Amino acid sequence: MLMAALYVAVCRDVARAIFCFFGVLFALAGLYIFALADFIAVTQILVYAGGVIVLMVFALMLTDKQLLEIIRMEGNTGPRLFRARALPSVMLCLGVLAVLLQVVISIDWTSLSWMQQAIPSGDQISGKENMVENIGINLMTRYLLPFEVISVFLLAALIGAAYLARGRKTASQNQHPETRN
Amino acid sequence: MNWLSIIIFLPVAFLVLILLLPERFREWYRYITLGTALLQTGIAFVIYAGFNRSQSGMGIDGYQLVEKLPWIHLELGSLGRLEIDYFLGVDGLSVPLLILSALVMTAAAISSWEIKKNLKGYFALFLLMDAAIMGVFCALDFFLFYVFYELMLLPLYFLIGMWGGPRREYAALKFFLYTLFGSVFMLLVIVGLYFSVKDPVTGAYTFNMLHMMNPANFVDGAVFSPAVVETIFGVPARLLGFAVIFVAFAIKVPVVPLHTWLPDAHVEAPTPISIILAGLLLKIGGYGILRICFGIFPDAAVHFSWFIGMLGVISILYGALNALAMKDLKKMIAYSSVSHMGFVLLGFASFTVEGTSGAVMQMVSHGILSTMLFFLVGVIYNRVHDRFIPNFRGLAGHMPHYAAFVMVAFFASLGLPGFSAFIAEAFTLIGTFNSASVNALLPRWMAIAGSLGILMSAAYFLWTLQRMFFGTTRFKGGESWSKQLSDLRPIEWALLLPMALLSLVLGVFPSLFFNFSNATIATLVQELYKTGMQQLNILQY
Amino acid sequence: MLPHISKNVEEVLGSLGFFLPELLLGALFLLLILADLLLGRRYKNGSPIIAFAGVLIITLITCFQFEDAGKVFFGGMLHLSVFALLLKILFGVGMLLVITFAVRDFRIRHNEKGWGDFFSLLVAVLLGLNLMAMSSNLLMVFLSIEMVSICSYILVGYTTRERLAAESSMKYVLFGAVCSAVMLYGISLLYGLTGTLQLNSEFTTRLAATDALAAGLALFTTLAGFGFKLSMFPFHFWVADVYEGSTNSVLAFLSTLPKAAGVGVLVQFMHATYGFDWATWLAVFSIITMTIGNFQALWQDNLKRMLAYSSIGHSGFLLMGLAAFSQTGEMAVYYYLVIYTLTNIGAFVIIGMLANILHSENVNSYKGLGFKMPVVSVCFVILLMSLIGIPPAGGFVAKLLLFSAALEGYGSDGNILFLLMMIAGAINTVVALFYYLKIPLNLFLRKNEGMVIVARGHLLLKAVIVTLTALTVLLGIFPELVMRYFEG
Amino acid sequence: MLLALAAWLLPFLSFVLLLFFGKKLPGTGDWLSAIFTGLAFVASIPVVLAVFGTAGAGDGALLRFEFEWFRIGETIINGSLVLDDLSVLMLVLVTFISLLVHVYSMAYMKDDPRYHRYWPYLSLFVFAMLGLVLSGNLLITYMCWELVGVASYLMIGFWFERPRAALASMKSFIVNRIGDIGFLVALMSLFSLAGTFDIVELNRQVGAALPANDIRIYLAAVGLALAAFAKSAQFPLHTWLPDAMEGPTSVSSLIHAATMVAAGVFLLARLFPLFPGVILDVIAITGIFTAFLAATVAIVQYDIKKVLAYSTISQLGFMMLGIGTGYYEGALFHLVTHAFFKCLLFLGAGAVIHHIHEVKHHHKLEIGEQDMRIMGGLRKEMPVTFWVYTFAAAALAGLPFFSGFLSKEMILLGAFGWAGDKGGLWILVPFAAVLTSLLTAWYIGRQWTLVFMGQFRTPAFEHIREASLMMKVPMIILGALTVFIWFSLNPFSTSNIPLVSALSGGAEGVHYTTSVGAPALVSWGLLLLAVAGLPAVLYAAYRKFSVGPETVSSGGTGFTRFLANGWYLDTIYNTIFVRPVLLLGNIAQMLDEKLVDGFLHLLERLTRGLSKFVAWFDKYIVDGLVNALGTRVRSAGDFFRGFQTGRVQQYMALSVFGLIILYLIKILLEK
Amino acid sequence: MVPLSHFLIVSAILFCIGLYTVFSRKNAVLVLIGIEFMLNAAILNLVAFGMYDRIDNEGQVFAIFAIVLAAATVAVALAIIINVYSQYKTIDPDKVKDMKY
Repeated sequence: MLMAALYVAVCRDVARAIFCFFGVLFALAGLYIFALADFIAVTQILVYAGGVIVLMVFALMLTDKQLLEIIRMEGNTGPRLFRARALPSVMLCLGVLAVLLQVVISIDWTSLSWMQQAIPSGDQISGKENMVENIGINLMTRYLLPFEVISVFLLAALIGAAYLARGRKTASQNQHPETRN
Repeated sequence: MNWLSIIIFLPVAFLVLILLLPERFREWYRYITLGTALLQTGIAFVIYAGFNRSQSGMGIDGYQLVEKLPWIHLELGSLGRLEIDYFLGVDGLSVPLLILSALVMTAAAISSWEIKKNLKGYFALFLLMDAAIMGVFCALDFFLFYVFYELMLLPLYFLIGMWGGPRREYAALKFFLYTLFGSVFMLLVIVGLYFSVKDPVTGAYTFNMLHMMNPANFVDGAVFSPAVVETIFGVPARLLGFAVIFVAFAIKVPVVPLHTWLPDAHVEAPTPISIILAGLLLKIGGYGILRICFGIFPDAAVHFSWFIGMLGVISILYGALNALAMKDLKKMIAYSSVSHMGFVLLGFASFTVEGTSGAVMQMVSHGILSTMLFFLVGVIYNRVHDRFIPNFRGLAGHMPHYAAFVMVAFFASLGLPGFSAFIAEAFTLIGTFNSASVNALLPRWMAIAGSLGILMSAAYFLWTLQRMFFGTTRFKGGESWSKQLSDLRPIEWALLLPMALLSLVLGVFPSLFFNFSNATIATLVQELYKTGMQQLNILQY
Repeated sequence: MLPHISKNVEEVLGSLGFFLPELLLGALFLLLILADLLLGRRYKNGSPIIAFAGVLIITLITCFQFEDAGKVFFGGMLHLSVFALLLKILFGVGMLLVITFAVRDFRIRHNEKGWGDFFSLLVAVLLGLNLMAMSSNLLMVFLSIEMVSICSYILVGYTTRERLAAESSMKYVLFGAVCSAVMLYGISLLYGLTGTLQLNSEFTTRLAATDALAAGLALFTTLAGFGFKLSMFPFHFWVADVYEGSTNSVLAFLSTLPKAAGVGVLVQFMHATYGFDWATWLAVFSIITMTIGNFQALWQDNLKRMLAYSSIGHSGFLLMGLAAFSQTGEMAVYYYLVIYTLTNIGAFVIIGMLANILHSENVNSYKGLGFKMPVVSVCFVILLMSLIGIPPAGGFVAKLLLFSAALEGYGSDGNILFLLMMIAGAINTVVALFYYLKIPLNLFLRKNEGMVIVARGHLLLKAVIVTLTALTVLLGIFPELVMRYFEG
Repeated sequence: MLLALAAWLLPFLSFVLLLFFGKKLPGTGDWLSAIFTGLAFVASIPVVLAVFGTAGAGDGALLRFEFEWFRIGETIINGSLVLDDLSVLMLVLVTFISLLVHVYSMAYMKDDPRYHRYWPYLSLFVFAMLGLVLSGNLLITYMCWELVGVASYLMIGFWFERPRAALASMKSFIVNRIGDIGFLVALMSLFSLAGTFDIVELNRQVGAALPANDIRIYLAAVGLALAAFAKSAQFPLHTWLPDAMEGPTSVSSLIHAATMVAAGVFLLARLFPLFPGVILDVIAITGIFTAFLAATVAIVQYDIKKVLAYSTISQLGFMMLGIGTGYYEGALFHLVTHAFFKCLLFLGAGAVIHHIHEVKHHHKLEIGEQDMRIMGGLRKEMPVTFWVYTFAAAALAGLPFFSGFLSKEMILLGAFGWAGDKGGLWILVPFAAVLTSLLTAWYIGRQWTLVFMGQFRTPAFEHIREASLMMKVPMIILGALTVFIWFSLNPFSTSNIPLVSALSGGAEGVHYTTSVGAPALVSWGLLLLAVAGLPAVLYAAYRKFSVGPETVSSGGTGFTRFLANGWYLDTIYNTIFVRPVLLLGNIAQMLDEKLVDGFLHLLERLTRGLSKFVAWFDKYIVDGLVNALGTRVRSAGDFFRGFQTGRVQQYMALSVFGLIILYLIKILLEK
Repeated sequence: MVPLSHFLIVSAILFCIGLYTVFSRKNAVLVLIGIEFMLNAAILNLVAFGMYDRIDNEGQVFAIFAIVLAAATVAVALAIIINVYSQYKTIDPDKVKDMKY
């Protein structure tokens, strides 16, 4: 999975990269299942593997094939893994990685107080029962507010996205000539 | 709403009037402004007449015409209440300066006749600044004081920048930056003070200057508390606070080496503004040093008195030497005011009644004389748009009355007995000399060095006289100049004669000033010295 | 589990009352969309009027929420503190101004795709802002921040036909997305460390219990999101470019309200993470931020960029108030925000108006304008004085209060950084003078005889400008008008 | 009492009137100021009669008149008039002489374009001088002191179109200013000593218990001495007086001969008790040195006024000697007599110059109107002038039967007595004084001869006319006053002179050395000198110069003339006296001009240069720093600006980088 | 079952890869994908921690919301990118810089 991700980071062809991206997403879904969060995994697949593709296609349709050109269009010098140009960012990322790992490893998570309470009090997902019901109830009660908010939010985002994309029609007409040649 | 509020807000009222008057009444603006200034003068003299001369004291009892309205009262949670009052009052120190301001404003209004373009803006700003200056001299609440103090900046910036000479942008910006630099840091100290002082009655933090002057009101352990030594960066906080405020005002005075804004500002500013700059702004610096720096940090004042005196001496001599070298008449006078204001500093530093009274009187007299001087420069500058000393010779033959007034002004400001400057400078020096035997703060040679300054002032003034006014008449501009250089006009007489007489009267009857401010200054000096020494012991311990 | 449910449900229902303004906002949002769809074609001014009226009403309603102040509802999702409430009112007022401005903003008004969505988005943003101010749950925090961000992206890119707008929006969205991603990571760590998303005492204690390094990392990464909104170092890089590209009305909004919201949410967050040594770090951030902002502004001749950098400097000042983590600090910050919002919106309104007239946003194009348009120019100068912090304009009192807060902080724990912060603030004030004075310099001191003004400024905008200026001065002289609400 | 006040204020009144209405008044108000001065004189007479008797009794009782001027702190500053012998003497002297000069000027200045300006100045001077004399408050004394200076400034620069006049006026004022600074320092120290400015008070307090170890006493004494030196033209501050001759001659006679220059002496006498012995000795030495130097210089001058100027300096030196030797009544007595005859000399010279001027204009001659070498033989045409001049010259020379003899003898006696008390090398001082008086005789004889004796050296002078009445009368009056009889019945003894005794009585108890110390021998010797020596010198001078100018220029071809008239005396005088003295004179003059003046100029140049440097410093360093600061700020802005490349990814990287760095710092700090 | 720290390590690495992608790729879409990686890393954390939160499922719920938000962000971002493309004919963030300073 990680290799795929890394490949995305460095591969030349954008289309392939996107493909691998999906791969990564699926792999993540698998991980979620390992993490005993099947519902999340489903959502992941639906929203990402579904939603993002849908978005892409949606955009594609709006932009009558231009997105394909966009996607095909290559960062003129395709990124290799260790390029001098990328060296600073590599260093930076490795630094960040070091920091993160150092923290993640240095802490003994299970000894955290809340986990200490959680494990004995059975507040730990065993993987036996399905969480969907519970989550649903929570969503409808405790998380009702975020749920509603996010609906408004999505609406706003969609409106906005639609608005931005919509205008392009007029724009594209006078830009066809250039794109051709 | 007593006289003080009236004298402060009168200009604002007329300012509104001017703003409302349409452009076709543009000529009226001059008269409105002049009328305002005259009214203020009248009020100032009413105040002078009604003033109780024996009343004195460090607390509220020392002030008269006190007016105190609650202004900003905030609950600052953990800090308790913040109290800012609209708090006015005058004592023997501020009334003379108030009168001076009114007079100088009148003079400036008269000399504003030379302003030709964009009258509305000019007079609006002029009146705004007028109000601010009056307010500075009356305010007893530090916040209020600061507001007025800053309020002067912007009008001055525009007055110099819009109606000034060729390098006006530079001068205006320089002036603004200098002053703001000082005052912003002063703001920090103000905040610090406000955290250190509580109103004994209400127990709230307060900006009331009088409370700040009373060491009993300081909260224990506060930053500027005199009871215990707080240090900031290893320096005792009180000394630091004093230094900061002192620098802020020293820029205004101006004290060498913080004076370089002055020549530029003076040279670029139009005549009335130079008059106000020299006549009032500098005085505000001196007033601030005495009333605020010394009043609130007497210990630091005593502690630094030697340096302050030294600065004074340096300013005196340095300014005089510069004036000697100047080719531009206006610059020469500008530097001469640096030199003269040095006496003020010296007198304050001496912590003697003679020195301080002398210094305050020096402020008044310099206010009058610099008004005359700059106006006189303006006279020839408006005639031929040139004021370079080498370009004129033998003016005395050509414009006798003008020359006569110039001589009066010059002699008066070189400390000729019979004019106000003499008494002022003499007593400043006497006080300085005395302090060696009274309180051992200043060495005697400072007084003697100061008197050298008087000698030099004679040198540069007389040399200028000899170069510009004596000898056979000859101008750079030739015939055209000698036609333009007409002698004084009535309005110029109307300004110059009273000023000269005023200076003369003050010089012959100093009691008009001294007996007036005596009680206040005497109490002030003694109190400051006493408390200063007491707190200084704590500080050094 | 069922009692559980019922409890939650009735709590939700109970909360709805307090939530009324936000609900109405949601409704207004939908209403606007419909309105735009149905009668957007015929009545061009329909949606702005509706939006204005709606926001006005809602703001008024909000003003009557004071007795609800301090309540926590939706199971701790939201916490309506006094501060939040005041912020909400500020948002309302600011939004009203923005809408009024937008109506007369050339680029918005003559946008090829109409402007219906613009106002609906503004309303949506307002909703997000309110939530930001109130949210006391990491989920809500994230949600509301994202809401504001995404709407802002769209608003910045709203004028789709302009290169700069597009570029700005792209930079904005990429930068913002990264920041939110980092923030999300931080939140996840926080969740991991404390096991709860509620910003409550439990959270505080648990966080305090954990390892300082991990907590620090989590907090820093979370800070990315707030910092992005506050345009605080090191998340300030986007500011200049985004400001330059976006239209003035958007800018008037962008430079003020999200900042305020960021402050609000940061305050909530700080309350929750009390154990962490915010003072030191915010002081450091504040010093760096204000210094960078002001020094970068020095060379700018493009007014938008100048104000962009100066707004960074102002966030530095805001951080000063936050660093002194006290009620005084909150009051100071709030007052500063009010003044800053009014002043900045006013400044951008003026810039926009002049841009409509001069078709330039460069200082040098203002030569001698002061004599052509005296009223506006004078107002501009007063606003600038407020930004510098010269009495009697409000900015002065604001700075004074901030300094007091900082000094109080110094008094409480002798942290020398507070003093440094104050000194930095003082120096920056002087530095700010350098570039702010460019404007009056060009307006009044420089002459430009050849200038001909074809168009006059629109009366509506002039009215707005004068009102704002008057307000600035008024609040400067009588700060209680605002501060009163903190008492008790 | 009120009369004294009136006498003081009348001239002021006339000053004010003339200043504003001078032009409009008929005759431009000359009569006004003259009359007012006359009234002042009249008013002063009863005052003198009143005071001179009473205070003379020696009980130190003074008529005084006080009013509170102002108060500063606790100390009250009183304005007061003090009327004791000293002040009233000066009062009457000043009013009298200025009255005469007024009258004289009305003729002398008649045809001057700025006639109307002349009178207010004159009145101002009289007012200031009287104030200086009468005031009982040292502060007021100082004020008048400076006012006098201003009056003299105005007068010297009266013809300000002449660059030399303008320069001279400036020089005089500035040199005087140096003295004023001394005075100011003295004021400070006295005030801080006694806390008062009242002269009597000061004399009593300080004089009574002289805290000898206190530096302030010395400061005060030195300051006062400096002031006196400047005002009454003592070495090294005397160089302004010769230049001051640029002013009108009438003015020179009043201000720069009779009254103002005497103010220094007066001041020292007034505050005599304040002076420690050392300072007095210094004063004495300076005095005698100046006297000698000036005399030697006077010998070689050709400008008629310059000679008189130098002689004034020299005589003032005598007075200083008198003060310094503590025998100050003598000094004052000499002051009085000198006032009369020197004033007269100037008036006479003025008359001469006046008429030569007329002639010059009449005949369009290219001659310096003050050059003695063109004169000669004027006695024929101007007999009155000649005779009064002769009287005055005799008095100056100190011939018996003339006032000058008495006063000079008194000073010399005092000097001898003083030297006798001190012993040692001090004895040189009186002998130097004697020598000086001989030289005095010599140069005045020379001048008298060159001007009036011999033949006309300029033919045009045949038809020169005698002075007008207005000029004659004052001269005659003064001439009369140069005779001994007004002062002492006995022309040869200084023992009982009412004036002197009154003076000494007036200031009894402060008088610490007496002439009693002088042995009778000395007095006889001096008398002999006066009777024999001085005439001899005069005669020699006459013989030397009556011949004519050509011999003047070539000093010593004595051998031929030795053959001509067989008397060896001339040659002996030549070889023994003239040559060395001429040489000495030249050297002295050179020293005077080059050294002292040169020093002043050097000082001036140094100051000028310093100020130039300071100005430069101010412009480039101090100001430069400020501007540099500005640029620094901008470049800093530049630095920060460098981060804004416009690349969003770089921005992101920077952000994360900054975040990480800060985090690492945090870690390090907490470790 | 899989120990918690493994998840965390994976997510950390993923996060950094995303970061690297964001910094280094010359294509806005890929930058977007990098951001998605980072988001997913965070989500993975949340989910992993959510294992210990059965009653409230805070972690998991948050994860859901995060996913949705991410999707929305992508939508908007894509729209904007397309818009940029229509103006600049490129979506290389480095080439899109008319403004600096």
